[in-house]
Amino acid sequence: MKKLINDVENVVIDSLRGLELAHGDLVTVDYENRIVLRKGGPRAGKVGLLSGGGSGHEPMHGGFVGLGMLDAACPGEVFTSPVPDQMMAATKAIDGGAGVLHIVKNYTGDVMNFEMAAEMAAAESGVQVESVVVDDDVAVQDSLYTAGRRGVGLTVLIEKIVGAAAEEGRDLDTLVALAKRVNGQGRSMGMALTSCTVPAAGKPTFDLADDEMEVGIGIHGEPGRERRKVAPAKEVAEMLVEPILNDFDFGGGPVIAMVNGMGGTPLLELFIMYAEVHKILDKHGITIARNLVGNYITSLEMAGSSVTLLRADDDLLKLWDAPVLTPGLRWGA
Amino acid sequence: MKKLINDVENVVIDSLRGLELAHGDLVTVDYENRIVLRKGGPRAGKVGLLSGGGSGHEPMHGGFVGLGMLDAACPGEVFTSPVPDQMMAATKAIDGGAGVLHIVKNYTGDVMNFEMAAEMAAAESGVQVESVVVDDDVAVQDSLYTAGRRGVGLTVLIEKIVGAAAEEGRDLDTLVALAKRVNGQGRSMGMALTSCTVPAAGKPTFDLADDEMEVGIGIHGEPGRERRKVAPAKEVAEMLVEPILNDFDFGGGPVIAMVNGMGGTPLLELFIMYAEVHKILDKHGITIARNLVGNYITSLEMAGSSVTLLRADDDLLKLWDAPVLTPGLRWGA
Amino acid sequence: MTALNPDVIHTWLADFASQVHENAAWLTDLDRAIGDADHGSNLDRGMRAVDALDAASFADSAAYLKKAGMTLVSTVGGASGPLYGTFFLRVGGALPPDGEIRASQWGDAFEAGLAGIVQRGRAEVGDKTMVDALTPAVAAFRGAGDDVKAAWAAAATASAAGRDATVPLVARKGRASYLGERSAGHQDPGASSVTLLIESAARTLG
Amino acid sequence: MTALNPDVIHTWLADFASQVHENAAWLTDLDRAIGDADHGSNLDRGMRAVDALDAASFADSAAYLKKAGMTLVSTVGGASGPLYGTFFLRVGGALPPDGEIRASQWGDAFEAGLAGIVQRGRAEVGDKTMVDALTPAVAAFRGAGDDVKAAWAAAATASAAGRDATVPLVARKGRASYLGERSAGHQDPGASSVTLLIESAARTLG
Ligand SMILES: Nc1ncnc2c1ncn2[C@@H]1O[C@H](COP(=O)(O)OP(=O)(O)O)[C@@H](O)[C@H]1O
Ligand SMILES: Nc1ncnc2c1ncn2[C@@H]1O[C@H](COP(=O)(O)OP(=O)(O)O)[C@@H](O)[C@H]1O
Ligand SMILES: [Mg+2]
Ligand SMILES: [Mg+2]
Ligand SMILES: [Mg+2]
Ligand SMILES: [Mg+2]
Repeated sequence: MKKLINDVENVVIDSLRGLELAHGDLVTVDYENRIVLRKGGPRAGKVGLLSGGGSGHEPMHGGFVGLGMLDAACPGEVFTSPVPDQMMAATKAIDGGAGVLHIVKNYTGDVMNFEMAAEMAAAESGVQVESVVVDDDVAVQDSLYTAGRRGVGLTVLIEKIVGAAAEEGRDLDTLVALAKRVNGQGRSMGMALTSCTVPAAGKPTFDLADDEMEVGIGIHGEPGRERRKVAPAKEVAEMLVEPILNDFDFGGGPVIAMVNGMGGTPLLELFIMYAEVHKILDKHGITIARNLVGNYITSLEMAGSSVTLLRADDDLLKLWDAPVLTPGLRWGA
Repeated sequence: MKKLINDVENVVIDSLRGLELAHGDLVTVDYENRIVLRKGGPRAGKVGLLSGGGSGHEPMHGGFVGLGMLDAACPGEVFTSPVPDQMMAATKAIDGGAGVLHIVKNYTGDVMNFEMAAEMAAAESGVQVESVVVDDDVAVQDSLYTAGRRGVGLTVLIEKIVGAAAEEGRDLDTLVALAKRVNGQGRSMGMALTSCTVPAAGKPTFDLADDEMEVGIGIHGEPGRERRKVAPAKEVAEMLVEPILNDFDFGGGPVIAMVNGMGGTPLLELFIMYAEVHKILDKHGITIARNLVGNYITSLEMAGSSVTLLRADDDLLKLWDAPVLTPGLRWGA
Repeated sequence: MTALNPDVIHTWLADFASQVHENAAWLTDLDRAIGDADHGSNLDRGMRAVDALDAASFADSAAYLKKAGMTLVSTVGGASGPLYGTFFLRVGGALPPDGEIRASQWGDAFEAGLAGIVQRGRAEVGDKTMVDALTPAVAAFRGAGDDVKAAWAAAATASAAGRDATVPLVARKGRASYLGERSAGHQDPGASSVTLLIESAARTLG
Repeated sequence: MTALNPDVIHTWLADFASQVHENAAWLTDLDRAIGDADHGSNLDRGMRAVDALDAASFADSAAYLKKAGMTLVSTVGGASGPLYGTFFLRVGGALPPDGEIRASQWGDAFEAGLAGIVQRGRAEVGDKTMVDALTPAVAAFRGAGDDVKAAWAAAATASAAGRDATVPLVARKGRASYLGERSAGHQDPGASSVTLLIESAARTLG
């Protein structure tokens, strides 16, 4: 295992230290509770937005703390959901009297830990807490009898959009409805060319031959739904976009589209993927109104890419365009 | 070789297509001449800023075209400097009557091709062209008898700072002097944990054992000055920062610091590196006034990192803080 | 009848902690195949924290086990943190006061622990989770009669069998469910660690 | 005396183009060791463009070679583009009018080409560049007397020797110079392709 780290035990803390040193104008890190907080404390009357999850997905979530996005993020160990204590501390820290919304990716661990935190926060502090679970990954068959779909790329878009709405002063119920609406009309799918190595595990999570890729992966280095032979970007884009379009009717767009890198794929390739995604959507009569191309929700150093599409409308586009000022996403401010 | 590409012949063009589709509000691509142009044509009375070099370093340079930075970029084949025809076409396209400044990284190929372009542009079109060569890499011994130091990370900072000065309306001579001044007081050094694969070559440029790294690399997948055993981030940071400090007297700061990823190293690790760089500079009494942490000048999918330090002053900081609106760098706008 | 007191609980937890530590790489390897390669390090982190608790500081076994549960909740994260945490919280809550303890009382307590896991995780037997190893263990313990030692031995055997039975299953809960059919042919990491827990109990609580 | 006309030039360039194409992977491999793994693909791209030029469209050999030079400048990039481009531009500029051509006139033209490379790249013999293969080739050609065929053969032998002599050198110019001592022990890619050029000349211009 080759990584620019000091030791496997302190990867998360060492990285948070760098985040705070680099972006001390935007965020502070509470090392005791292990939370990343928006600089300047809770905003009176503004709903506090909290997300969190395992580390290894940077810039998500700590990089999305700041104006127009999250008020706090709870980073867990690498690929391990954070613990309720972190979420409780963060919930209390960011409550400005208007309640706190937890944005939770749909993983058993994340859901259970956030559930426990919400129970505890309600019991202990009286803060009004609501949760929204993101489950946008079409690679996973949804069913009542399973853990359901994973929360992946759409999380970034939800944090941006709901963050803008919170900044506008919309109330907790409105934000819950908005987050659910966005979750309902967005879908993602991802693939990997290589595995990644969890620092504490010390070796790659899976092995892929030189001519193989995993299709239908999540963001934790899990193997995907299917192993296939590597293919040109054009075909890979189809493997990602078609299942998304089959799963949800985007009805001619406009959409917000994200072509996301898994951490080890360079921008050169992500732009090639974006051009292919654009071409496919064009063919389907779907217009891309806004886009993100880059590493936004990653799996350590995994090479690969995911596509997220969100059906947009004027309200969503307005919220998308609203100023955002975070370490990982920045415009209009 | 595993890459998200269609075929090795069209990597650069396919990627430019994606860049333009994703950032059509900021840039246009002239496919015939293969240049990336700032949207809206030349600004009357503003010095045009042009850079270029081999592709594979994204977001540099095409991602730095836009307000407050470059007016055009000439992307060559992967790791191959562009040809004079591209530079000539770009030079003519961005001249607003105040001349054009070429920002050239010090590689034999880049320098010779830009030289030919400047000769041709002066002869053919009468555009006033000046060039500044960036050579900030302390891994390379400078000498009259060699090709000299490579231009690496400092290029990003020069493009930002000189771009802001051009936007302010400073004239060509002033910009040349500014660019030279910045080049004189900035230094870089880089390392790699893995090699990268040039698409047309199809296999990694060098092989590294699982416990080895290359120290003193450039940005073209060249092997470095030295092969060493892998080491903790703390020690790697020292290997990069100490040679920089030994080479130039930063006299107690403030500095602008960049911790750059080579393309395959995740943000998680870059922040760990940044924390270590910060610690070392602290020990030397050098304050970091501004910073960049991320993938700004890359070597395809290479894992590794480079450090760039630039001695700053009020003028440089003001130019640094000025609005920039490009696909790859964005603030204040 | 056996004794229930913080020292006994300590012996159990310490034995389990050392089992987890020794088997951490193996558990993580199992999780690498159908999960995210962290079950061993997750549980090891948690059990080291539990092991660092001072047995002498607790008023009784119930308080000790509840604290162990809270410690796991606070240090493990992931799916196994809340599940293991809830298990110990519920076992602690369901045990009789310290002193002599009958097999049926242990059975009640473990049944409460299992119920807590099922309530949190909503998994059924056959979903390829830790429930597949814990459910038969509790049933075997219940069916083994009054001899605590024999009951634990039966529970350990049943747990191992339940664990082994996860191999051919297609996962319906947890991360392995994302793999669909590809999850078949692999042993569930959580069922594997639960078997270590029951085996520790058999060694120390009998 | 041999003939100089666009057809002869075409034979030479076509031969060189096919040599470069066949040896592209090898040249890139040499560049992988001490450069950036592109010399073969760079030159191949350029020579394919040159090969696509229509020999019949040029008024004379000089125009053809100049166009070949410009084509290389416009398609190759990197260090070898301007260097090879300048070489052909200068050779074209220094050749006598089409018709019979003497060995000394070929010598003048190649010397002009070499001078162009040195002027652009400022490399000296011993810097571990293409100059190390071209300089001895031109000198051997000059020293070989009036028999054009024999002169080309001498040039090819000298070029190959110059190329081989780059192996132990520590590079002082080009990308390999960044490697310092580590550049020793590797053959220079540019010197290798120049030897292909001279060998092509020996096959086609003699
Ligand atoms: N819903 C559930 N109910 C019971 N056990 C579960 C459930 N989901 C997962 N598990 C157990 O958790 C184990 C994985 O734990 P761990 O790897 O620590 O967490 P994570 O899956 O969050 O990485 C699985 O092997 C499985 O036994
Ligand atoms: N200054 C120079 N003078 C002469 N030849 C040079 C010089 N610099 C480099 N070369 C030649 O160019 C070759 C490399 O060409 P190429 O790989 O195509 O370009 P680049 O180095 O830009 O990738 C070297 O092997 C060397 O022979
Ligand atoms: Mg996990
Ligand atoms: Mg090159
Ligand atoms: Mg796991
Ligand atoms: Mg080269």
